[in-house]
Amino acid sequence: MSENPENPYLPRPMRIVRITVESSTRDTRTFELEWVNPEDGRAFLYLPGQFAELSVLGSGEAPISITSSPTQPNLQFCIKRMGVVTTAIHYMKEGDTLGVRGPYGNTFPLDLFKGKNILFIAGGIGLAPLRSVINYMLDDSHRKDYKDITILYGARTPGDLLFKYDLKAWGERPDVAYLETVDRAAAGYAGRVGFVPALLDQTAPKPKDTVAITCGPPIMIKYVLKSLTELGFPPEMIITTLEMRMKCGIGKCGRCNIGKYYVCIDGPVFSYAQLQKMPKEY
Amino acid sequence: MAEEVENFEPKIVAFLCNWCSYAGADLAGIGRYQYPPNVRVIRVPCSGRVDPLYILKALQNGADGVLVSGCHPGDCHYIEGNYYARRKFAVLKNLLEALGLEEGRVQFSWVSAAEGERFSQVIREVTESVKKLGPARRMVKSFEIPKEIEKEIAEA
Amino acid sequence: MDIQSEIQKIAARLLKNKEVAMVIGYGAGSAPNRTAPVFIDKEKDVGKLVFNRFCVNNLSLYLPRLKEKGKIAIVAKPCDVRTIVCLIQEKQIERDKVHIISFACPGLLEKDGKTLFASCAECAVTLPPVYDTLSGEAKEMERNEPFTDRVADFFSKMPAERWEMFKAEMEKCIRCYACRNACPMCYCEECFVERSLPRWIGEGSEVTDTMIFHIVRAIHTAGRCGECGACARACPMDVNLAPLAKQIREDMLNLFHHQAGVDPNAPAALETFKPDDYNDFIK
Amino acid sequence: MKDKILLKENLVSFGNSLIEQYRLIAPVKSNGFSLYKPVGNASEICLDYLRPLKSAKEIFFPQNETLFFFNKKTQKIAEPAYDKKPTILFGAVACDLAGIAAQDRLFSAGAYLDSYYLKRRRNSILIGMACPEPGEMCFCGFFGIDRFASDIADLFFTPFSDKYYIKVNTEAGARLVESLPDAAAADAKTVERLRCENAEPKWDIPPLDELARMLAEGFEADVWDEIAQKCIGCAACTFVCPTCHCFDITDEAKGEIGRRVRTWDGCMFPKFTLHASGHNPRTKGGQRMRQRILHKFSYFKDNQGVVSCTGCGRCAEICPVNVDIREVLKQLGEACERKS
Repeated sequence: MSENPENPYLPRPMRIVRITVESSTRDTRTFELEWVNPEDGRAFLYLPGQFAELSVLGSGEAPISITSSPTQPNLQFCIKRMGVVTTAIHYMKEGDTLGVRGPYGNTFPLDLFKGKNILFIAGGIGLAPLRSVINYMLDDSHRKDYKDITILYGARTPGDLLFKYDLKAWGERPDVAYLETVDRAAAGYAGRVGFVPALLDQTAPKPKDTVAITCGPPIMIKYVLKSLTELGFPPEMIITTLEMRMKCGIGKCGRCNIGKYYVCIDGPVFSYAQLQKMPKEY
Repeated sequence: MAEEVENFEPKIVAFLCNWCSYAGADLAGIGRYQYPPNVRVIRVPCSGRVDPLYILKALQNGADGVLVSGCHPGDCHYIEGNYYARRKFAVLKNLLEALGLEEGRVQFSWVSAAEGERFSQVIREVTESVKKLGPARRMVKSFEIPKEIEKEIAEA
Repeated sequence: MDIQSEIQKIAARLLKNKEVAMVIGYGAGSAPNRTAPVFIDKEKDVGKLVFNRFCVNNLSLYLPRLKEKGKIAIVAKPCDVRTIVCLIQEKQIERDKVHIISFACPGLLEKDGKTLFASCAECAVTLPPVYDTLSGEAKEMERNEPFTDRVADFFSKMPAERWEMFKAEMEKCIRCYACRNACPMCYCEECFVERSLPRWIGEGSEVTDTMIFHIVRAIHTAGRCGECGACARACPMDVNLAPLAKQIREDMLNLFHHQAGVDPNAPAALETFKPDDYNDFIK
Repeated sequence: MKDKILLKENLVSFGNSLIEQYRLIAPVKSNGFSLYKPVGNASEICLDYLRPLKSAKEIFFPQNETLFFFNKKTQKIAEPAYDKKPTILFGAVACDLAGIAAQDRLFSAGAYLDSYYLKRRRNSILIGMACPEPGEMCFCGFFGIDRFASDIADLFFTPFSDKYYIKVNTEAGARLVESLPDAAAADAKTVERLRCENAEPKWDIPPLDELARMLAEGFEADVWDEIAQKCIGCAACTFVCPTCHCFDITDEAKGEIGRRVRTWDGCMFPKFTLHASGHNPRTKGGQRMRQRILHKFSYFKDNQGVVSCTGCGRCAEICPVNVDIREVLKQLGEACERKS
């Protein structure tokens, strides 16, 4: 070991190149960032499922999952305005600089996914981390590695459906089955109304050769896990990504501890089989 | 030390109630009553809105003096906000002075919307007295940033 | 009968007659000269209740969080009773949901078993202002043990010196918040020190941040502080908080003729006002 | 490496010879209790103590630490300059040394090394001191900690008669005591006898391996709510603990200039795990108590190979409501027995 190990706590500067307002309430936006120093970008190699610590000098750091796919050129983070740091980020404009360190955490088990049918079940902002792996799989270089791809997505209202440009593209693709639902309809909305687990029950996907990947609010996850189990999905074939309050991102600060696991290094991606063995502290 | 005090221009944070003292400051301007430029005015709805924390934060962030000014007793826009404030301020002021903070770092006044001249007089008095105390040190948060680092990160 | 057996007897009766759902009292500590809070809901366990001069906690801090259990009996020193009265005034608990078991208090001793706690030496109320049952005799107690009077020492100094002493005390603080959490009157769901929007003070032990914590906490307890001294006894670093409490107490008495927790019908000093209140300090 | 002897009367001059080249940290008595503090003159060192009120962890992992300074306008950051002068921790008791060993593992574990901790730690020398008598809350013997020796100390002092017996463990340590006289075989024997005579008492706590099983089984046990009932939710126990390492990172700014600081935090604070969304995975006192105990006795052991409790007894000593970790373990054992 060298006398002075590299400092893992220093953020690297990134410039905001585009801000996309995602929700009709304007509280969720996607920030597309490019590296100020290209060499930082070359060192930042990530796969779907990972997250990064975003920092605004003077406000602090927050862990945010990466919503872009590594097959895309820039990093994207979809951020809902919640606390100190996310609020500060929402005040930023295109051209402003923020700090990024990472990538942290494990990735989706892409090897497990290969050659299988893939079922995505997402609710609200839970689509953000899944979007990374969806677009990764749908990229021309990877699509052939997977069989049928089904995406079930729901949000509270039509205005809360995120990434509308992607939803449209997925809906138009012949090799993707995309179904969406909202809890409450709004004027001019002609689509499905109902909760995500209900949509899952209606769709009744076959568990054979299929991996289910889900992310969303805790209450949705609870019922989705129940439905998937009833449909016959084994716990090893249900994958989810956890959200925890994290600080350091590198397994030292003890905040995201669930049992012996640190969500920031052992997660955030876990199978339902793993979750069943963990204390219910998430 | 004496020389430092002589050239010293204190920074004074003034919390002025919207209905009386802030209007009084306005009137001072309209009436062209001169007063020293040392105050930084923060407009608050009522002197009763001024939490002791605001005063302490101002001192911690380097204010040399703090002034809170509201409506005269009986004249509060919210009927009794300044009465409650008065008890709170008495406790804060006495506590700070009991702990050894210089008397006069934190001051209070009642100035009505009609008292433009009085406002300028209060500001003159407060500025003079804080000037005499010299720069605030006791409650100021130290940042301990080494000079060379400060210089290094200041350069674009 | 001594106070301890009388407390046990009262507790047994209350639990047996189902007058209360639980008795909060002092139990044996894990080492000599210590006690620990105990929560007793069965008559057979009343033998766990102890009373001695090391009952340092103010148990009334548990009352608001246990109120859903029903009526609760509590072993309370006269000073603890003052905070119970304040909690009732502030509608955190109901008078008819608490049974106060009190006594004439001999004062608490430090862990050495010899020195009186300074707050006990200064205490003028050795009998409870309110109670349901009284163990032992109802007579004013004399406290003759030696104690260290750090308050008088503090106030004998000049302002600059006082500030240095105050700063030295604040530098000892490790911001564990034991003082706040041991205080029955610090029942806020969210304390100002933990707010993040806005963040009022830094999280660390920088001295001005620590000062603001203690000054504002003192002000928040003004007119509500029962002067039980539980905060000072809870402090692992032995930070001398007494001058703050003393100053607040004097102001309450001298400026507003108010003593916390003595009269259940009087509003807290900062919740009320008089048009002719002390005004001399205002220009 | 030969063991050495130092006469007690020469301790001050020995200490002062170190101060020239090193930052010397040792127990110092102030306000009626002792703390590990930087020492300007070795005469300040106070060895007439049980163990300092706070553990030695803050020497390498301070309660507040500036990670870097920043300028919001230029968006530039810079690490604080680092004091190159090496540190000697003198007079550390065995439980504190065990705490440092646990922290060493954590901060150098996994793919990420904690540069702040390691910079200080690697530039330090540890001098241990035998603990003459365990305090009323101490139970280091339960963990097999030897009060008269430590592997991670460079030197280890054991007082006897008018001398210190100095066990030399490392080359770095040997260089410090080169000029001192060698210890005689008889001295070694005396020290060994002292050590045997002061063997640890038996502990009324389930043995460690059994405890691990109980903890695994007892995760959902109601006993946690019982144990935590009196806990008032301060974090004094975690702050004085030699191994608790949870921290928070926050920014502080004054105008354009600011700093990012890391400060100790504690799992006993109810807001420790509160999400920005308002969700909190550990809302109950019992859950938080379980986290602290299981982290020490189960999770840390699973991840780093050692239990992260050294039996120093500080948490029990300072707890305002006498939550005694020994009793917690005992209660847990009883609860598990009741269940089975």
